Amino acid sequence: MRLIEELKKAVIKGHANVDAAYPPDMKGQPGVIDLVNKALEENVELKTILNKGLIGGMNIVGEKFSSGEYFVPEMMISAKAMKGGLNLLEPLLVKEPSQKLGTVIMGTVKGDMHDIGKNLVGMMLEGGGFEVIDLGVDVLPEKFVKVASKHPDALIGMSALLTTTMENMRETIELIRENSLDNKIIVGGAPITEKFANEINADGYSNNAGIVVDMAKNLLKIDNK
Amino acid sequence: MRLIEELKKAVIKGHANVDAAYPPDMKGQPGVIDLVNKALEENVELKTILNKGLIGGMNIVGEKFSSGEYFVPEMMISAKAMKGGLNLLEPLLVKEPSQKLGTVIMGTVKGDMHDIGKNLVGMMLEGGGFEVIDLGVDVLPEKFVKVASKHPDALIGMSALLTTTMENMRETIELIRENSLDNKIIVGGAPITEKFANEINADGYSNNAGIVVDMAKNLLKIDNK
Amino acid sequence: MEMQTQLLSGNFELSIKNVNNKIVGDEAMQNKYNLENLVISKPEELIFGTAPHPVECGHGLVIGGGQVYPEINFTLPSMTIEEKTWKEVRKQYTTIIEEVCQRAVTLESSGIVVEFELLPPMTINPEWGAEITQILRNTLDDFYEKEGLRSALRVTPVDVRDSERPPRMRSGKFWEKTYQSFEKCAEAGADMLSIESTGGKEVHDEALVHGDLAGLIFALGSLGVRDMGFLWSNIVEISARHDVIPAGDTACGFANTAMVLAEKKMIPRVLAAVDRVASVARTLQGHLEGALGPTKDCAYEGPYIKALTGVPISMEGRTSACAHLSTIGNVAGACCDMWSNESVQNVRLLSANAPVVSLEQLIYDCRLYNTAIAEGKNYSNNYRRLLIESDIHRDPQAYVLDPEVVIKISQKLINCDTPLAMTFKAVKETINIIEKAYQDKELELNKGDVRWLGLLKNQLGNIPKDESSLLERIQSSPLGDKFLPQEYGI
Amino acid sequence: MEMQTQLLSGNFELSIKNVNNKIVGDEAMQNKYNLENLVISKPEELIFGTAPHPVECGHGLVIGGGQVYPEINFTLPSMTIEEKTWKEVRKQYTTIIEEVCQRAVTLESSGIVVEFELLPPMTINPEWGAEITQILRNTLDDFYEKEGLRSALRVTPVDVRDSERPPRMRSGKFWEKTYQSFEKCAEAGADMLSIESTGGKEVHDEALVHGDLAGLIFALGSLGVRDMGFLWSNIVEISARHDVIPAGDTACGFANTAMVLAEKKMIPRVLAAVDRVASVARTLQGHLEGALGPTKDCAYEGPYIKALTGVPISMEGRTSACAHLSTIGNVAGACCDMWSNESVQNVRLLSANAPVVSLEQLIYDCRLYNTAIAEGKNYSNNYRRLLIESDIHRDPQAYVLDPEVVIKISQKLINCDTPLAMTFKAVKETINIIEKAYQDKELELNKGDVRWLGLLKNQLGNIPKDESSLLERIQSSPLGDKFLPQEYGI
Ligand code: B12
Ligand code: B12
Ligand code: SF4
Ligand code: SF4
Ligand SMILES: [Zn+2]
Ligand SMILES: [Zn+2]
Ligand SMILES: [Zn+2]
Repeated sequence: MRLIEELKKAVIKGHANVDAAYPPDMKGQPGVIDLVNKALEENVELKTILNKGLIGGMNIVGEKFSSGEYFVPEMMISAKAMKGGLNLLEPLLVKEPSQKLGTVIMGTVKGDMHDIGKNLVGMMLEGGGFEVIDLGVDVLPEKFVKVASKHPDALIGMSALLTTTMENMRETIELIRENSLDNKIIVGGAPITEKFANEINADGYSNNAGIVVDMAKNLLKIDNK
Repeated sequence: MRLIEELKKAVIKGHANVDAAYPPDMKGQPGVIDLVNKALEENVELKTILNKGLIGGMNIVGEKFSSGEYFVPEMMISAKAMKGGLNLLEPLLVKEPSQKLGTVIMGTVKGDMHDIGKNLVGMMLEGGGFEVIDLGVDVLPEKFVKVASKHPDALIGMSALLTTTMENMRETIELIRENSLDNKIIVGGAPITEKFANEINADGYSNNAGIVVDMAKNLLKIDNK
Repeated sequence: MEMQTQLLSGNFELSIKNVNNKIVGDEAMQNKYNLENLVISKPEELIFGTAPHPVECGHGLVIGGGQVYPEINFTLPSMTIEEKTWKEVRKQYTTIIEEVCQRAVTLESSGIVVEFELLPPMTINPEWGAEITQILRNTLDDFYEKEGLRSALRVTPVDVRDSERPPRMRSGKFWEKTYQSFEKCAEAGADMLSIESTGGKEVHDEALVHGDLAGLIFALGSLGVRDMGFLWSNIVEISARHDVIPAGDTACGFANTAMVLAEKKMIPRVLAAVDRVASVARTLQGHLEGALGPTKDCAYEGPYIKALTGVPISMEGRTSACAHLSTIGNVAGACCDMWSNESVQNVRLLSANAPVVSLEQLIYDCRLYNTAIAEGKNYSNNYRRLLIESDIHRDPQAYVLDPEVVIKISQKLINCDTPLAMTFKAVKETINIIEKAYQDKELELNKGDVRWLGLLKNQLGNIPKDESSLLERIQSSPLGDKFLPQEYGI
Repeated sequence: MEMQTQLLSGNFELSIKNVNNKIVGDEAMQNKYNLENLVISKPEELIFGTAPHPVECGHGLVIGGGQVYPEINFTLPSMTIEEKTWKEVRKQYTTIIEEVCQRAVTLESSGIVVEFELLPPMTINPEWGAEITQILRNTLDDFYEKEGLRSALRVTPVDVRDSERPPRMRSGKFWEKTYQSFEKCAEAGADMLSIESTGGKEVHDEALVHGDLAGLIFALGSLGVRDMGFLWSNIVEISARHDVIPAGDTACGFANTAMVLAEKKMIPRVLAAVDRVASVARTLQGHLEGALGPTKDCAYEGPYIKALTGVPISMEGRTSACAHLSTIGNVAGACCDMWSNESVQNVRLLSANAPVVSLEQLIYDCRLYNTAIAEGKNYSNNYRRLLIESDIHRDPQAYVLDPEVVIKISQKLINCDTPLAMTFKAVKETINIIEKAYQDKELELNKGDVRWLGLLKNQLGNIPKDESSLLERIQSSPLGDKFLPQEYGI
C-alpha cells in the first residue's frame, strides 16, 4: 500500500506534520499525523496503520540507529512523530491486552543520578510497544517494591552507572524477592557485566539499548513476531 | 662482647670463612665459621652464639634488605654463611622443641611454575629459625594434604603467580579443611590480594617477604621476643 | 568585566576577589581578564608547560612555570560506601596514595599532583571527604619529608546539588553539604579546590539527546554562566579564608557527556565539537570570579581558557583512556601544564594496582614534554606539532583543540557583550570553521556529521539571541519544567 | 655462521632454512647474518618504523616497512581454564577480539597486530589453543572484509617444557605438546609463530637471585643458545610447512625476570642491564635458525637483534606498564617496528574493558611515531631523541638501549668465535660502558649499583672462558643438579 509506505517513511524521517520544519527537505509535505488521518479516512485497518506504518517505521529507525546511520536525536524525533500518530489511534483501538505488549518499570538505583542510558532504554521500549513507568533516578529499593507489587506482571529495569551504586542493585533485587514478588528483572549500565548480573540473580542484562526490546519480549513470553 | 660483634658482622657481610673471596674487602680475615669455632673454644654460651651472633646478624641483614641497602643475592650469601656456622652448633645443641621455632610447608600451587617468590619467602623463614619443607612447584592439593597430615602443627604457605591458578588455592584450602586438618595457612604471590585471601579463608596474606617471619610467629603463637 | 553586568545582575559578583593566594607574579588580577585582548594571542605561544599566570602550590610546585606535571586520579573499586565499609574505604585510599608516591620516587618524578575526587556519599557526609583528604595530605607530607617528593593535592567535592530534579542550586540541603564539603576539605589539607559543577545540566542533558541547539546554548550560556558566578564566588571566598588555591571547573557534565555520547555513536561528533566550544563562556566565568587555575583535567575547553586568561591548565588524553575513550588523545596535550589520567579504579592489573600503572604512564608522558622543553624550542615545537597533526584531521572534536583554531576562535570571543553572546559566537564560529576545514579537506567528516552540520546551521538561524526571548522559548518547550529559574537568579 | 660450529655440533642446525615465507625483498637469507658486519652500523639508522629486512604478513601488513603498528595482547581475568569453564573462555576471547577490532576501526588505525599468548592449559591441550586461534582468525578476517581493517595474528604457545624440574627440553610429553601446539595453531590460522622459550632458565633463575655471573653466562650463552638452536629449527620447519612466519623469541624468562626483580629492588639494576645484553647471543640464535622477525614484544634485546640482523622488532614501554613496571618506558620505542602493551587482563575499567583501553593507548602512540615519519627526518629524529634522552641517564637498563650504545656494543659482538664468546663479550663491554658512563656523569647510579658494578667486574675476572671448563665449574656448584646436560646435546 502506497499510503502506508508513505506513513512509514514519514516516521523514519521524523516528519511530524505538514507544518513541521524538520527535516528541512520535507517541509510542506504531509507528515505522520496527516497520513494517519488520511489512512483513517480511507478506512485502512487500524492494525495495519499501527503495525505496518507506525511500529514498522520505528523498527527501521532502530535498525538505522544500530547500523550507525542515525543518531539518538533522530530516533527521538521519529519516536515523537510516531507518538503523534499513535495518539490519534488510541481512542479507536479497543482496550485489549494484546494492544499494549506489556509494562516495564524503569529506574536508576539508589544513590545514582545517571539517567541518559536508562532513558534511552525506556524510549526503545516505548517505541517497541511497551508501556513504561519511569521512576526516575535515585530510586530506593522500597519504591521498586511498592510499584512492582501493583504491577505483578511488569518487567523491572534497573540502571546503575557508578561502581559504588552497583551493589544497590543487589540490595534491591533481594528486597523484591523477600517481598515474594516474582517480576522479571533486567539490569544495565556501563559498569555492569553479565557476570555481575548473574551473581545478583538478575533475569537479564544488556549493554546495548538495541536488543532490549527483544529481551523484554522473551522474558515476558510475548510472541516475537 | 667483641667476638660476638665480630661474628655478627661476618654474617652481615656474608663472609663465610677466612679463605672466602667474598666480600673482596674481607679476604683473609676470619669468617663466620672461624669465629664460631673461636667462640666455642672460648666457651661462649651456645645460646649467645646462636641468638646474638648468627640470628642477630641475619636480623640486621633482613633490615638492610627492607631498607633497600641490600639485594637478594647479598641476603643469600649471608644466609649461607650463617648456615655454615649453624652446622657447627647443631650437634651441640640439645634437641629441644624450643630450638627450632616451628615447621613451615611451602609450595607453589597446581598448574603454576613460578617459584622465585616462594623460595624467597622460604629463605626468610629459614633465616628466621623455622624448618622449611619445600614441596616445589605445581603442587597438587592432595600433596599438601598428605604432608600436612604428617605435620599437624606446621604452617602451610602457598604461592600462586597466575590469575588462572589462584583458584587452585581455594581448592587446596577446601581439601585441607575437608580432611579435618586445621593447620594455619598463609598465601601470597603477585595477583593475590588481601580480599582474595579472606575470601578463600586463608589465615594470613602478605605481599612482602620481609614481614613473613613475624606473621608466622604470630600464627604459630611463638613468643615474638 | 563590564560585559557581564548587562545581562547578569544581583547575586552575580563581578569584581575579582582579592584572594590571599600564592599566585606567582604580581600583576593586579583585574588586568588579567579584561577580555578585550587575548592573554595569549599567537598560536605558537599556546604551548605545553608554560602559562602567563603560573600558580604555585603544595610543596613548591609551580604549575605553568616551565614544566608539565602528572596529575594522578583514582577511585574505589566496586564497593559501597557506608558506615560499615568505611574502614575498608580508608584502607583503600591509604594503600593507593602510598603506592603512588613510592612509584613517583622510583621514577624520579620532579613532582606530582594528586587529585581526590570525592564520591557522592563523601560530600553528603562532609567529614568523610575530609577524613580521606587528611589521609592523603599526611602521606604526601611524609613523602616530601622523607624522600623529597614534591607534590600538591587537589580536592574536588561532588556537586550533589544535582541529586534532585529539578535541582536546587542556591538553597536546600544539597547546596549546604556542597558548601560544607569545600570548607572541611580545605581545612583538612587540600592545596587546591575544584568541582565539576552542574548548573544548567538538567536542561543540557535533555537538549543533547534531542540535538536541540537552543537548549544547549541556553543551558551553557545562561544557566551555566549564572550558576558558575554564584558557585565560584563562594569557592573563592572559602579558599581565601583557608589560604588554598581556588583552581577551576570543567564542562565535564556538558561537553564531556557529549563527547562520550559521540564515542558511542549516539550523537554526531560535530555536535560534540560545537558543544565543547559553547562551554567556554561558562567555564570562564569561574575565573572571572577568581579561580586561578589549573583548570580541571577533564576540561577540554582548557586551551580556550588559557588563551583568554593565561591561567595554567590540566588536560588529559591517551593516558585517560582508562576513564573515557576519545578521539583527542594526543592533541589534548598540545598546551597542557598538567597531564592527567582522569580516573581509574583501584583494581589489580598484572603488574601493579591500576593507579600505579596510570601514574607510571603519566610520568613517561611528562618526561617527553619536559625533555622537549629542556632540549629547546626546536624540540618542543616539533613534538607539539606531532601531538597536533596526529589527531586533528580525523575528528572535529580534535580539530577545535588545534592551537591555531583555538586562537582563531578565541579572537572572536573577546569583546562580546555578554556571556550568552559569547556562547552564540562560539557556536557560530565553530560551525563555520568546521565547515571550511571540511571543504578544504583539512578535516574528514562522515556522512552523518555532514548532515548534522547542515541541521545545526539551520537551527542556529532560528534561535532568538537575547536572553529573555530565549528563556521564553525554552520555558514554553518541554525543557521548561526541567529547571527552577529562581535557583539561577532569574 | 661458521662461528657456531666450533662449539655447537650435532642437532644444532646452522644453515638458514629455505623457508617458503613472505619476506619482502629478495636477498639470500645466508647473506643476512654473516655476523662479520652489522646490518645496521650507524646509530642514526637504528630507527623506528624501518628495518632492513621487513616482513609482510596477515592482510598485507609490512612490518618494518616505514610504519609502526600497534601489537595488542590480552589475557583472561581471574578464572580457571578447564572443561567446565571452556565455554566462558571462548566467550571471553570472542568479546575481546570484537571490541578491540571495533575500536581500531573507530580510531582509523592503519593496521593492528594481535598477539595471542596461550596459557599453559591451552598448550597442554593443543586443540584448545587452536580453537581460540580460530576464533581470533575469523574475527580478524571479518573485520578485514567488512571494515577494511588490516591485521596480522601472532600466536605464541607456552613453553610447557618448563613444567618439570629439571626440565626435559628435547623429549617427553611436554616437548611433544609444545610441538603440537605450534602445529595446530599454525593450521588454525596464525600468521606468525613465536614463543618465550625457557632453555637454560632453570639455571638462570637460581643464578640471578644469587647474583652469580658465571651461572648467568652459562645459562644464556651455552644452555640457552643450544636450546634455541634445537627449538627454532623445529619452529622454522613447522612454519615452512604451513606457510606462516617464524617470527621470534625473547629472553623474557631471563632478562625480564631480572628487570622485574630489579624493579622490586631485589637485585641491582646493573645486574639486570648486564643480563639484558648477555641475552643477545641467545635470542639471536633463533634468527640464525631462520626466524624472520618481528621479535617478540617483550624482547628488550630487540635493538641489538635489529642491528645485527636487520629483522624488524616489536617493543613495549610505557604502554605495557599494565603488565610490568619498568624504567625504560620511552627509550624502548626508539627503534621499534611494532609497539605493544605486553598483556592485560580482560577486566572492566571505567571506560571500557582493559584490552580496548590498551589498544587505544597504543594507537595514539603509533600516531606519534607515524606522524613523525610522515613529517620527515627532522621530526622523526627529534622525536626519537626525546624518547632516548628522557630515560637513558637514570638507569643502566635504559642506558644500554640507547641506539648509540647498542651500536657501540654490537660492534664488539660481531666476529666472535662462538655464541658463548659473544656472551662473555657482551658482559664485559656492558660493564665497561656502564662504568664509563657513570664516571662521565652520563648515568646516575645509586650506591648499591656502584657496589655491584665492582662485584661483577671482580666475578668476571674469575670465570673460565671455554665452555668445557665453565661447564665443569657449574656442574660442581649447586647449579649442577638443576639441569640435564643431555637435554641440551651436551
Ligand atoms: C554523563 C555522565 C555524568 C553526568 C550524568 C548526566 C545524566 N543525567 O545522566 C553527570 C555529570 C551529572 C555525572 C555525575 C557524576 N558522575 Co558521571 N558520568 C557520565 C558519563 C560521562 C556518561 C554516562 C552516560 O550517560 N553514558 C551514555 C549512556 C547511553 O550509556 P549507559 O548509561 O552505559 O547506558 C547504556 C547501557 O549501559 C545500557 N543500559 C543502561 N542502563 C540500563 C538499564 C537496563 C535495564 C538495561 C537492560 C540496559 C541499560 O543501555 C544504554 C544504551 O546503550 C560517564 C562516563 C562513561 N564513560 O560512561 C561518567 C561516569 C559514570 N561518572 C562517574 C562519576 C565518578 C560521576 C560523579 C561521582 C562525578 C563527581 N565526582 O562529581 C557524579 C555522580 C553523580 C551521581 N550521584 O550519580 C564515573 C563513575 C566512576 C565510578 N567509580 O563508578 C564515570 C564512569 C566517569 C569516570 N570515568 O570517572 N556523570
Ligand atoms: C619470572 C616470571 C616467569 C618465569 C618464572 C621463573 C620462576 N622460576 O619462577 C617464567 C619465564 C618461567 C614464567 C613463565 C610464565 N609466566 Co610468568 N612471570 C614472571 C614474572 C616476570 C616475575 C615473577 C617473579 O618471580 N616475581 C618476583 C617475586 C619475588 O615476586 P612474587 O612472586 O610476587 O613474590 C613476592 C610476594 O608476592 C610474596 N609471596 C609470594 N609467594 C608467597 C607465598 C606466601 C605464603 C607469602 C606469605 C608470600 C608470598 O613474597 C614475595 C617476596 O616479596 C611475572 C611478572 C610480574 N610482574 O610479576 C610474570 C607473570 C607472573 N607470568 C605470566 C605468565 C602469563 C607466564 C606464562 C603463562 C607465560 C607464557 N605464556 O609462557 C608462563 C607460565 C608458566 C607456568 N605454568 O607457571 C603473567 C601472568 C598473567 C596471568 N594471566 O596471570 C605475569 C604476571 C607476566 C605478565 N605480565 O603477563 N614467568
Ligand atoms: S570520565 Fe570523562 S566524561 Fe567522565 S566524568 Fe570523568 S571526565 Fe567527565
Ligand atoms: S610481563 Fe614482562 S616480564 Fe613478564 S612475562 Fe610478560 S614480558 Fe616477561
Ligand atoms: Zn570530569
Ligand atoms: Zn614475555
Ligand atoms: Zn609478551
